[in-house]
Amino acid sequence: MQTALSLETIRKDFPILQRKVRENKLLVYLDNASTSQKPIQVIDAINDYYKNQNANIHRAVYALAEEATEAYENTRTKIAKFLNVQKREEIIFVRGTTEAINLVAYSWGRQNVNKGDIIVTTEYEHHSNIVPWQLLTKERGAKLEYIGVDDNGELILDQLDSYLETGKVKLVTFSQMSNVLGTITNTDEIIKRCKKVGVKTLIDGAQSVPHMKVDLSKLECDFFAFSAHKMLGPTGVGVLWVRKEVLETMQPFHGGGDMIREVHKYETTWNDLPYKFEAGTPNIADVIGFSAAIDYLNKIGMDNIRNHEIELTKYALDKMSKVKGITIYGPKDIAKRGGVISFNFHDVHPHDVATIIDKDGVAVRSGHHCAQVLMERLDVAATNRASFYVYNTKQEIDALIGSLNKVAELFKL
Amino acid sequence: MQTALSLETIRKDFPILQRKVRENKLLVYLDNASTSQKPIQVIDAINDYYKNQNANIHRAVYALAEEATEAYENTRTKIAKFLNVQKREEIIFVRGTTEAINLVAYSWGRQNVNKGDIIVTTEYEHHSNIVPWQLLTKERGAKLEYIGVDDNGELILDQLDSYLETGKVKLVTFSQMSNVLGTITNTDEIIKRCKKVGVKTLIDGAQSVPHMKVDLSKLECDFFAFSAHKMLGPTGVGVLWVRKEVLETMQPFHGGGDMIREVHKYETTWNDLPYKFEAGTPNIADVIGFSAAIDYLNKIGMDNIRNHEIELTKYALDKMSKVKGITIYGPKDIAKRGGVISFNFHDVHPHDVATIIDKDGVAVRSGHHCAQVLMERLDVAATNRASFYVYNTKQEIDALIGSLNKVAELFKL
Amino acid sequence: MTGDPIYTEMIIEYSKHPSNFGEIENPDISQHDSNPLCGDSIDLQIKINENKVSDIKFKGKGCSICIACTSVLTELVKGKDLDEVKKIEKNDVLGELGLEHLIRTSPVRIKCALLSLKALKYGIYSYFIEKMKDEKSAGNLKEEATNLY
Amino acid sequence: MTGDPIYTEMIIEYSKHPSNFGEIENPDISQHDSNPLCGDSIDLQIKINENKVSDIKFKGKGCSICIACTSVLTELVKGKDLDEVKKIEKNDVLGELGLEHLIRTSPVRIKCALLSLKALKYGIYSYFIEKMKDEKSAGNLKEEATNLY
Ligand SMILES: Cc1ncc(COP(=O)(O)O)c(C=O)c1O
Ligand SMILES: Cc1ncc(COP(=O)(O)O)c(C=O)c1O
Repeated sequence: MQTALSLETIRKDFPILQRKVRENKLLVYLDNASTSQKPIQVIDAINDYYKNQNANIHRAVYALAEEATEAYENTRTKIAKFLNVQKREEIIFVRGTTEAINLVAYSWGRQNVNKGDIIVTTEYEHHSNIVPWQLLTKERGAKLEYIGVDDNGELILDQLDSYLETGKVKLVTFSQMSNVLGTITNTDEIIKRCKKVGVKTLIDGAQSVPHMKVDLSKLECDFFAFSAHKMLGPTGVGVLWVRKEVLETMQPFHGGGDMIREVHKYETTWNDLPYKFEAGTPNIADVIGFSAAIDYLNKIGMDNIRNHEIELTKYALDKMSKVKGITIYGPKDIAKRGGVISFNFHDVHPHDVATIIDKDGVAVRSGHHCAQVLMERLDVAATNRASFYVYNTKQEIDALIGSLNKVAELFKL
Repeated sequence: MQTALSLETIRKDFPILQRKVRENKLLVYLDNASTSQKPIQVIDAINDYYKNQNANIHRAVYALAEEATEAYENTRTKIAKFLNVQKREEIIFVRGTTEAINLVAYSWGRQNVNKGDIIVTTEYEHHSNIVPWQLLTKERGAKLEYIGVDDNGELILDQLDSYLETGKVKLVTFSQMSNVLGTITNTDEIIKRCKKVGVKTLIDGAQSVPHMKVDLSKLECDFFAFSAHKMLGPTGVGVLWVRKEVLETMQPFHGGGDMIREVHKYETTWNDLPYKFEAGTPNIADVIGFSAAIDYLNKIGMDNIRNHEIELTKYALDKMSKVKGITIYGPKDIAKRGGVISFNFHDVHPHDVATIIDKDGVAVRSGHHCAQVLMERLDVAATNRASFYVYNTKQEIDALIGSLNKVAELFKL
Repeated sequence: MTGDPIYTEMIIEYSKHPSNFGEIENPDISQHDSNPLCGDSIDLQIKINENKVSDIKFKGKGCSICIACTSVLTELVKGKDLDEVKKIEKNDVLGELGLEHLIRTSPVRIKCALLSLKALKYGIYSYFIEKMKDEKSAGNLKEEATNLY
Repeated sequence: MTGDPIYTEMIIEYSKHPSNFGEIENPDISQHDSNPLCGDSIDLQIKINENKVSDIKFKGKGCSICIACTSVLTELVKGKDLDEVKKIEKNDVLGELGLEHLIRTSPVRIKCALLSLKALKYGIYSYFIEKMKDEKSAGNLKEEATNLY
């Protein structure tokens, strides 16, 4: 990796990579698209918070509470900077991508989507970017439409145009990177076409933000969602970013403490942004842990992370394509994909593959990856998926290949 | 404390209690109603999870994922036992009390509350048990009514009867313990009256569960909500319990991964309970941390905790009532109150009190405690509040009294 | 890879050549079930004659464990009295394939193994309930109806 | 308690005997603001004559820091030209009471101190905007209007 930190140094920061699993096998963790491992700096930050600063935020004047509030709010500022966002009040803390998208569907959606309106999503979305819109469109008498996926694993943008032409589209929502195919979406192009006709856009950044530089001042979307746990941060924290002009028009989602200005028996006024959308005691410790994750990513550099993953992915695609009986999904062009490789063995079920290679300590995901609409499109029940991150090595890919060869042998492929 | 653990041993488990604040003053933490401190066992459990088991749950077959899933699901079982709940699928993990109540308002409320219906809450509720119902009743054309608080800080139950008589009440929702007055609600009586006329009940247990034994097999409510962070657990986790017969009728709230059975483009079927209500990657690490908190509470024993707090509260009430110019709110009868004491100095603003005593390291809460409706009822802008927990001592109360005397002196009371 | 505790020759054989794979015309019981967290999906069809399983077939996509266990289950069930079918248990299926250890070693994969048993039980119980309703509306004795359970 | 960096005699005096406490009849500016996270609540009223603050009064509940700072602010503002009022800054208020250090030492209490300044600025700007609208609709020059900022 072209960075101040060597891969060796990085690996030492992740205690779990020292772990033995099953029959004394060193863990080879290749399920990063699902959740990433955490460096000691993140674990220590949470630790330190509970040992030294723990207090509820925003509402008290004593020393601990002031410290906790400052640490929490500094994270907001840090994330704004990380995404090149000018207005820190556009950053709302949520549990994760799923809650972020649901917040938009409930708060913005129910105000703006009416009978006959169309919401456009894509065939390669995660369930969290499909089901909230099914619920919303059903409630509002609106329609949900899908941009198809071509045989190379890319979106068929002509279909977007035909939806936009109806004049009824209220929102186009899509993942910046597919969690199954690894496809990097042609985000600029989609947004350009939507903006031309004044249609709002939501980007599911769950798979993109952890793996490449995202600059929200350049992307001209209206909503952006992602999860900390996929980018070295703790579980239970995520971010919803909403362009201020849009956020200002939105009704609150959850009611409760901190999101109010004045509560009276029969009427209530709302707090300033972003607090209006952060009801109740937030996940303070993990927001502070997330801060340490951002520091860690910044130290390595997002471009270096992307380059490292390109290198690993190239290496893996090359070796995997030589395994007997294997099918690999997604774009062939490395520039069009992230470090996510879905594959299948002929008629061997992915769960069997995962169980067999798990015995060697190799952890890959098998299943529908919360993308059943895409599974239907690919006409498979499930796939296996190996996905990489900053700490993965070529040796680990070699271990994967070794185990995959065993599968081919066992099933006589 | 009448327990296997001495107070001294307990205090050693809480690293933060060793901390010095401001000008080298030992921390005297008396803001437990807001959030509690965490024992090392909880901090270590989170640590250990990230160092050894971290993986996404429910969806993978490799070793780590199986371990994580088991630890997560075991916590659900442990909580069911803690509350004496027979059906573990009635336990839904959420971020906290606020999200729990909002979930009920959105999912159950929008299905069941219609024009002209009444929701009854109380004047001593936390905003999180008022604002969601304001939002709901406004949307549905329903009405929100309040059970008043008498001068002793107790609910005026006659008012409940007059609401119930209308035949229009759909839900009565109330806190089992006031977070300002410390009043323990006459829960059994309210539920009895509601059940008689078939009205559903929601209990906000945020202040009760941490401080006394709660047995959900005896309470005959329909919904019960609480937060881990107020009971030695981490921030970002809470529980919504819903009686199964009711839960089975409820539409999902958030859409996304894990809450579905099968997703197709235009229709989707839901997963079994409780997963139907847990969309997206949950706060896995903190659920596991919460498990350690429950172990810790069980080790001490909830009855011992209650007794310890009664002793502290008695001692504190006695000494505080002798401080010049002080007014103390809430029930006089110790059996009717928890370890929460709200007070004011004549016309000195609570923030001034808190800032002054903070200089001695004494942390109390000052403000409206997210209970502005109650502040209006008490005709004050804010109060100071000292609240106790397992690790507090009489010496700490002495420190509080010392600082309060300084306030009286400074303001020439 | 000799001695793999899961992927025995027998399982791999079954997964490649499942028993009773296919469809039945006019089945008395049709039961679909799926594993919500992976993608296994099974359709069981059963023909009942004089309280016996006269035929059983299944279709579906699934992992080798799921397919092998479903194969074994259909073999176990075929020709049996419904009374006996009611009594079939986890270990009857797992035992045939030497997979009892899965309950202990893999809380996740055990779901693949038992998916078809769950579908079978569900289908049978639903069938009983329908029967009960029929019998009730036909004015039959209550005892008789509850015997169906 | 001598030398308390916040609770000086002056602050306690102001909090007990605030300046310009009360109400104005027919004020030109009425501005309410509150501190959402505690319970401080302020109503400022201002009378304007020939572009000057001819009178200012306030009512409200608040902590001693809030009341003292509001008192000082009203003293500072009274009789001043709106052009000058626009220029009043945090430290003009804090300085009078020796509270500049709050910005550093207490990010929470600083909000109490500056609540009234925020209300004042908001009220003044709203007044300007209304004026601009009037002037616009009255067909006045754009430059004149923007001068109000
Ligand atoms: C009675 C009561 N209800 C609800 C809440 C809200 O809990 P949370 O902020 O954890 O959602 C609190 C705590 O602040 C409380 O004391
Ligand atoms: C593309 C995509 N969107 C959304 C999600 C959901 O994220 P979370 O489970 O953190 O809410 C994921 C991760 O599982 C994902 O990969």
